[in-house]
Amino acid sequence: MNSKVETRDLKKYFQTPTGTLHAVDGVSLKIGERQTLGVVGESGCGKSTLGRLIIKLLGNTDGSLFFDGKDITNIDKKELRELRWKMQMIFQDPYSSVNPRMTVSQIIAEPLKIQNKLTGSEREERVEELMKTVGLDSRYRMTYPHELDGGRRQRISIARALALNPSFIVCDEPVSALDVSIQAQILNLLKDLQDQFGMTFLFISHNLAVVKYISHSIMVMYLGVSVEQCQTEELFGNPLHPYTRALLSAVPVADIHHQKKEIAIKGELTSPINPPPGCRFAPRCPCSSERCFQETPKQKEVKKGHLVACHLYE
Amino acid sequence: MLKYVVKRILWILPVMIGASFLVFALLNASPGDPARIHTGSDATEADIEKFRQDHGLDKPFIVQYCDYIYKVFTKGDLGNSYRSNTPVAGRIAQTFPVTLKLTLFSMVIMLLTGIPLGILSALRQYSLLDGIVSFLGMIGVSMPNFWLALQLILIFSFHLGWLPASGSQDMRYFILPAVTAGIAGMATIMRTTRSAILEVYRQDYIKTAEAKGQKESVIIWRHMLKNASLPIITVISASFCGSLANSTVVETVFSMPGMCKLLVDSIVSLDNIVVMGAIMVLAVTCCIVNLVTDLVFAAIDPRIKSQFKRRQVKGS
Amino acid sequence: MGRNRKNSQLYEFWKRFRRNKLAIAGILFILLLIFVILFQGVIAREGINDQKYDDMLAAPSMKYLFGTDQYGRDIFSRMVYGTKYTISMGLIAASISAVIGIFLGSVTGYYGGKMDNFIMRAVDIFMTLPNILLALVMTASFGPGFFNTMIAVGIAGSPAMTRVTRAAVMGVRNQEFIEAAISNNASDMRIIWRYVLPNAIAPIIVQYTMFVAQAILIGSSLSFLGLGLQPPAPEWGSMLSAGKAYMRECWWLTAIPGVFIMLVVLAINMIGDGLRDALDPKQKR
Amino acid sequence: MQERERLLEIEDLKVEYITDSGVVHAVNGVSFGLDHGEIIGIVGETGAGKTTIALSIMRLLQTPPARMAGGSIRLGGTDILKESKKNMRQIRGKKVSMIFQDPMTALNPLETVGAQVEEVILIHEKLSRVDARKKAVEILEMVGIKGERFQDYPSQFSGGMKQRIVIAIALACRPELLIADEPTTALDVTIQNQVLALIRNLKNELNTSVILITHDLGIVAEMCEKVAVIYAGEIVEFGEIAQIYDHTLHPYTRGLFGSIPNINATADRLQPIPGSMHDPRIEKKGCVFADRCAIRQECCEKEKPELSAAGEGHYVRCFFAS
Repeated sequence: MNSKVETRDLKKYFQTPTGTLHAVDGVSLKIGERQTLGVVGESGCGKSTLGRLIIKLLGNTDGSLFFDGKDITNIDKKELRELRWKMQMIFQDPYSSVNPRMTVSQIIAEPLKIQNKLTGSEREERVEELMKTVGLDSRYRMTYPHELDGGRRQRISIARALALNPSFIVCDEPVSALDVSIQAQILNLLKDLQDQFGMTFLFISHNLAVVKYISHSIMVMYLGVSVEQCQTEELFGNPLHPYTRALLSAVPVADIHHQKKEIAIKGELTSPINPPPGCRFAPRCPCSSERCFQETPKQKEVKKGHLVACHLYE
Repeated sequence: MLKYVVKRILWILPVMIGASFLVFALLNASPGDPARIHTGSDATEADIEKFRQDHGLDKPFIVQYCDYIYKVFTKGDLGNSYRSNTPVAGRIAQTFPVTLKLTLFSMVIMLLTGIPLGILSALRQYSLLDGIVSFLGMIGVSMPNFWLALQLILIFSFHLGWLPASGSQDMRYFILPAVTAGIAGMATIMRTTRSAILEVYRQDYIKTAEAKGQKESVIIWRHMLKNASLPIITVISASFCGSLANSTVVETVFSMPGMCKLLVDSIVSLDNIVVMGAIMVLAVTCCIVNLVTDLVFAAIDPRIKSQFKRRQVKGS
Repeated sequence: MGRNRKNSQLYEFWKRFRRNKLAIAGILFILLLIFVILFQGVIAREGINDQKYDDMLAAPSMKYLFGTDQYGRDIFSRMVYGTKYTISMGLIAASISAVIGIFLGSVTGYYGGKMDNFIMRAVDIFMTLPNILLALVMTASFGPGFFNTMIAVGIAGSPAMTRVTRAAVMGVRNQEFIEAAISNNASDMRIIWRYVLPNAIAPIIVQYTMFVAQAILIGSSLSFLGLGLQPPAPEWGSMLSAGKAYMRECWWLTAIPGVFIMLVVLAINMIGDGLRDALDPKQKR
Repeated sequence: MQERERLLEIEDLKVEYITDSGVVHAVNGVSFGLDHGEIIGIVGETGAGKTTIALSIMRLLQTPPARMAGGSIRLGGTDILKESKKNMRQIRGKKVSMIFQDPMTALNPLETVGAQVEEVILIHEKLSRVDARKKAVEILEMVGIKGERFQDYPSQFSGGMKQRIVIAIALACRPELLIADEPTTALDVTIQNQVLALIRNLKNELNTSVILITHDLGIVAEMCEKVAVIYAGEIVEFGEIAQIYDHTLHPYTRGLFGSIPNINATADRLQPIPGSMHDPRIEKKGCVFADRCAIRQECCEKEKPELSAAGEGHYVRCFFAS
């Protein structure tokens, strides 16, 4: 399978007054054409930064990045312009992801306007078509976003991202600010769009159930590092990394017959600023040994297509 | 914490250098040659040249500035007045206490009236009292202080004869000027106190305190005022500097022999070296007030303290 | 339909603003003064320098609505002609501060980095001196006069404007729609102009309005100190200053210009308060 | 129903908010009860009126804009809507406590956490400062905060730790009823798990009754014995947890279950509820859920269904649910 997007040892460090923050610390991943890679992790694990690195909203500190097989780590401004028509992002907060001073049709038309390939009336037509695609009634064309609810705003955001027929979209927690009934509508919409237009998704979320529903394969992140990566069924059927296991056991399930496997992990996220060597998860891990605190585990393929970064599997 | 204090104190230095350079450059750029203005119309070229040499005006601008700063730091010498040829430092030493006394006095008035009125009107939001106090506050910030000064003189000195209209002999002479200089600051402090308390009132931790079953009076004193004090302190320090600046007008109207009157007189008589000295003293004073504010802030707010204490949150 | 909708945001704003009776009163008063400026020749009964030695220091009466001064000049007429100085002092000085402040503030707030650091340190330095002192020094440098005062007051107000703009811009800059615009290849100018400023404009408008009021106060203080517009121009501050020698006997010489300065400033402050409440519904209680 | 005195009995509670754009009927005739030691979940989406119910029980609603439009809340036999302010202060923190949604803002940033726990003890118990402090340390350790951190400020704690401190404050005086308003929404999954376990353990240890407000059906399944499903200010379904989860009746509740992806089953396709919640400013004649309902009939638009029994202790507000 061809990979649409690939990163190799991607890193992003931020300088803060108290030290270097390792937001993304050596992530390698591949996303196949027309596939969805789900990225799960808790707040502060670097998943949003990763998404922004991949569509080049942020520059990476180290490592390399490929899109359609082409190295895009260091490209010039002109190439970046061309590249940006092909990849888009859908954001988390439906309240801040659309400009409150523009009407719905202005927001959706904005990418078309900047690209400047269509005439005014063609643009109008395209906007109409996009609104239909995402399920927004055309009577909202001249409305301002603040008059609409979260679900409809998120549809605006999706329509804007679709405007230029991108082949790759990063979805950064697109449903986590929405109520469950609306959340399901948006998830179904994203699935349908993928079937219809054959797009590739990077789907970032903290919600395991949501990621399971929408992704073909999943990457679990902890403090800037990918700890486990594999196909969706494999991850839920056979989780290997202690963090993944703990995460899975912690999710409350809306089923009273569900038997909870209690794998409590102690403590809280340690600081990503100047992290000590060794496994990031070691201080909270129920199975950590001396070695985990000294040597950083490398991500290895322990089974076909199942990558884990843990000393337990060597 | 100590690191913060030291850092904050050291910050004064570049600010003062920058401010002094700015003012020095501005005054230097003013039209008119001080040597010609202050030597009189019948001065010879030789007189003018001598004046220039006496005051160091024959040197290039940047050298003049460095000389000035050098003398300030080594000898506390602020140069000699162009007009009277007396040392500027001496005249400022004479006049500054009057200005400081006036400002401190007006501070006391501001705080004693502004804060209680602000609290009162916040707690009785939308009441008649709140309406009246708010409107008076609005008038307070809108009143030209020179006009207020004249009206106060008219009423309390001329008509009632209770208080003197000019001079600075004893405390009684300071009452009207202090009220005048403080009125705008008082109104600002009052308005800020009111809105700060109303802001804190909406916070979740006030709900927490209510959910504990705490008495309203305790919630106000213990939880609300302390949190509201942060914006209020900022405004107090701004009001101090504002009242210092207002002294220019107030001392002129009340003919008080203070430094701000000296400043205004010197501007009118183009005695730029005195202007420079007086402005610098005012700038230093404001700088110190801002410093004290920041330190008080750090002492009250543990969030600032912990920024410098611990590198990261401890696990428990 | 497009027009209607565009106006609906303005209409929402107006609905909130309208409820503030004081602000409406303020606007009416300022409109009245603008009317006076436009028709000053018709409204004023006499010229600004018509001296009448028979009617020196006359008290207000039907003949001289606001009385006369020591030279027998009609104060009402002088007040009418002086209105333009006061209003333009406020508007022009505040506009100068807005042009400088909005430019510096949006550039520093949007780009951040070293330049931001440098400009903001410079602003800190400017802000150590209260703005009336800054204006005073600049007047000393530029020399007295109406235009110089206006420029001095405007520059003195620009650091505060820079800070307000910067804070507002930084608040908008972190919103996700800015990232969306970047990923759609919008140019920096387009982002600042179409995305950042429209969303940051509320506090800037409020600061502008409040500074109009302040500029009038500072300008008239400078005139009062003899550093602004020079007599015999009928500037309200200098009229008041000239009248103070007679204030014991002739209250109208100082009271009338003083009351009018206060009313103008009060009106503008009330408009500013109303704008703040109407532009920022979150702050409204 | 039972004859025995219940801990809490809410009868036909109605709360309105008076806003610029009209009267919002936030809570519209809600009734339910709670026994000693029971834990009940209130489930609903944003704007359903969950928090308003909680704040009404605490009598902490800002009036205005809120207005108690009717009904009663009986706590241990007395109607607390009729209590004086002074009596209410003795009830809050002592008999009823509350945990708020956002631990980041629920603590006073300028006071040490120890002092904030101590405060509630000093209000309700006649203890000396020293004893109160001793007790505060004990309670902090009970929720998993080391006693040596007594003098630390809230800014020095993480979100999960802060929520533990909030829980410590709420439980310091061993209240009979604890209201937890979305106590873990702001927290990460693993931390959520810790906090929920803490609430469950303390509830058993202190025999406190709990009202757990949440939008997460998973949390309810884990924590609660009874559930009230609330939509647009009305209870649409109420019952034992087994009844609600295994014999779901109301179309809204079914819609909720259809909307959440299940982590155990391989998902086919989610069955979301179409549309969004109707504008609460407009009073509806018929069923509040009618315009989103898949099984609606003509009468749903005209007549309001009553909450009626569909089984032992299982109530549903729908004409056609069976």
